[in-house]
Amino acid sequence: LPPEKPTIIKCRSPEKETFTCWWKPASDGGLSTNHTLLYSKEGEEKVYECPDYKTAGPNSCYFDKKHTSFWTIYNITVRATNEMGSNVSDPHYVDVTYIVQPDPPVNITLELKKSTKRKPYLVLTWSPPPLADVRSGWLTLEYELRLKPEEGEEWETIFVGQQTQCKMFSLNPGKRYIVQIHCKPDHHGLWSEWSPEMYIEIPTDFRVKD
Amino acid sequence: LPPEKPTIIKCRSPEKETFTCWWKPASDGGLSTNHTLLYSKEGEEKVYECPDYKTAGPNSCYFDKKHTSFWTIYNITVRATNEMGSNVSDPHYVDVTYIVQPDPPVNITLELKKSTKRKPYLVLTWSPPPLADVRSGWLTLEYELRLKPEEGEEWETIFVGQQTQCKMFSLNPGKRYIVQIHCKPDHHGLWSEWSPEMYIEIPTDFRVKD
Amino acid sequence: PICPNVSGNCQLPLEELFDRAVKLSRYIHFLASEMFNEFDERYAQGRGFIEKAVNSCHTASLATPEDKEQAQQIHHEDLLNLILGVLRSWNDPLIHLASEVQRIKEAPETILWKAVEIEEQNKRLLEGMEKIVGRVHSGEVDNDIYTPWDGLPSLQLADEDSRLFAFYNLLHCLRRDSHKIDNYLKVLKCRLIHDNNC
Repeated sequence: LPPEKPTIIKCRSPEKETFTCWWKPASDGGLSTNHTLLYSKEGEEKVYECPDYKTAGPNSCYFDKKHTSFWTIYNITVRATNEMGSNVSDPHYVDVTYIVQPDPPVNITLELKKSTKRKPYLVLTWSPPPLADVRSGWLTLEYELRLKPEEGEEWETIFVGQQTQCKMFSLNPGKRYIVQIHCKPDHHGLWSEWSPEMYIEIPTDFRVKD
Repeated sequence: LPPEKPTIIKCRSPEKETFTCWWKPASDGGLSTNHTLLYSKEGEEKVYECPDYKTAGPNSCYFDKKHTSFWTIYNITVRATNEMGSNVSDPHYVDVTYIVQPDPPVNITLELKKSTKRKPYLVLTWSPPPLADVRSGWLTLEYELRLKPEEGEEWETIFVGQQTQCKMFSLNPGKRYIVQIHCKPDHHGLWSEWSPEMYIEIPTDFRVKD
Repeated sequence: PICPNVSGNCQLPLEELFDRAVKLSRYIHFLASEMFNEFDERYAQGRGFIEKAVNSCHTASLATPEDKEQAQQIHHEDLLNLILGVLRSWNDPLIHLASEVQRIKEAPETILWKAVEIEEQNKRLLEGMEKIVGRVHSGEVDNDIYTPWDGLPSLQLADEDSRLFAFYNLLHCLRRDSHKIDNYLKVLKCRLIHDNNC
C-alpha cells in the first residue's frame, strides 16, 4: 500500500527570525517511507523544498533567516513516498508572526519588603528570555505571572504588560507561595512555557531589614 | 560700551509644526539695545531674519508652519546692537525634529472597578494634548504615568507606550492615591510637564456597581 | 485562522503589512539613534562635527517632504516610491558600515552589533516595502529613485579626525533618514488604512 497521509503538527518561531515545522510521519505499513516538505509563498507559483531537514531533528524542517520572510504566508505540505506510491498532507498555512513562541523569562528574583504601614509585600523582578532580550523593540514581550499558596488549588493570574517587575500586596503571613511567570509577543504569537516554580514563605512576624 | 554677547536659551516646538526660540538679552550698560535674530538653513547660503518677534512674547522668535522645516539644521544667532556697536551670540544649531515638547495630556478620568476575583483595580483614560495632531500620524506620542499614596514619598512610574488607557492592579485598599500623566514624542523630543495632580481613594470594603 | 477561505486568495491584509513595516522602521530608527548617540558620546565630543555635517547626506537630493503639509499633500504612490528610494540608497553604505566600523579603534560591541543588525533589518524592510508597493501601486514599481553613495574612501582615510567625521556624518544621516522613513510610514498608514483617523 502507498503510505497514509502525513500530518503537519506545528510550526514555531522562538524569536521572529527563524522557524521550524514538525510533522507526524504517515504510518508506512512496513515499507521504507521517505518524507519531503514542500512550500510555496503567497502570490508565487514557485514551489521550494525544505532548506534544512537536520538542524531541528527528525521529522522537522528548519527555516533559517535567509528562508524566513515575515511579509508573506507560507503554504506548506509534506509528502510521504514509498515504493507503492505517495500521499500528501493537507496544506498548512504559516504566517511567521503568528507562530512566535518565546522561551520563558529568566533571572526571576523574589524579595519580601514591608510597606510604610508594616504590611508585607513581595517584589518580583525578571528578565526577558536571552534570545528576545537582545532585540528589544523588534520583539516586544508581555508578561503574566501566577501564584498560589503551596497547598492551594487555584492559581491567581496577573497580567503585567511589558513591565519586568511587579509588587504583590495581598499576601497572607505564614503562607508558602509558588510563583511562575511566562511571556508572549505583544501582538500575535503564543505564550511561552511557564518559568520553573519558585517558592517564597511569608513569615508570620515579619521584620524588614532597616 | 557695545552690548555684551546675548545667549540663546532654548528652542521648543509644542506640536511638531511650529517652533519658538528664546534668548537672554545682553546686559546693555544703560544704552538702548536692539536684538535681531538671524538664521540660515542647511543647504542654503541665504540668511533670513526672524519672521515674528511678537507672537511668543519678549526676547523670542516664533517660526510658523511656513518657516518650519524638519530634518534640516537651522543655524541661529542673535545680534545685540546699541549706539556703541553690536555683538553676536554663539551659533545655536537646531533640528526641530529633536526639540518637540508637547503639552500635558488632557481629559484624564479615573474609575474604580472590581476584577472577577473581587479585587479593586483602577482604570485610567486620557487624551492627547489638543495641539498635537496624532490622527494624521505626523506626530506619535508615548505616555508615562506616576502614582503614589498621598502621604507616600516615592512615586511609582509606569511607561504605557502609545495607549491612552491603563489598568492598575496592585493598589492598597484604604489608601488615597495621587496620579499624574505626561507624554513625549515617540522617538525624539522632551517629556511634557506632568498633568495636574488627580486623587483617588481605594475604599476598604469596596462594592462595585452591578 | 490565517486563511479563512482556504480556496480563495490567501494573503496578508495591507493593514497587517503596514503594521509590520511601521514596527520594523521604528526598530531600525531606534537602533540608528542609539548607534549615533553612542558614537557621538565616544568619538565626537568637542570636535565640532555637527557644523561640518550640514547638508552632506547622500540622499539630500531626494525631494522628501520636510513638514506635515508636504507629507500630507504628496500622493501616496510618490511617497511610497520615495521611501523605497531612500531604503535602496542605504543598501550599499550599510554593507560597508557594518564592515568598516570593525576597524574603529576600540569600537564597542554595541556599535558593531547594531551596524550588522541595521543592515539586515533594512533589507527586510525593503522587501516589505516592495510587497506593499506591489499591492498599492496600480502600475509598475518605480525602480529608478536611488542616490549612489561614494563615501567608502572617506571611511578608510588615514587621518583619524577626517575618518571619524566620515563615520559621524554617515550615522547622522542614517539617524535622519530612518526617522523620515518611520514618520512617512506612520502618515501613510493613517491615511491609507485609518482614513486619517489614527
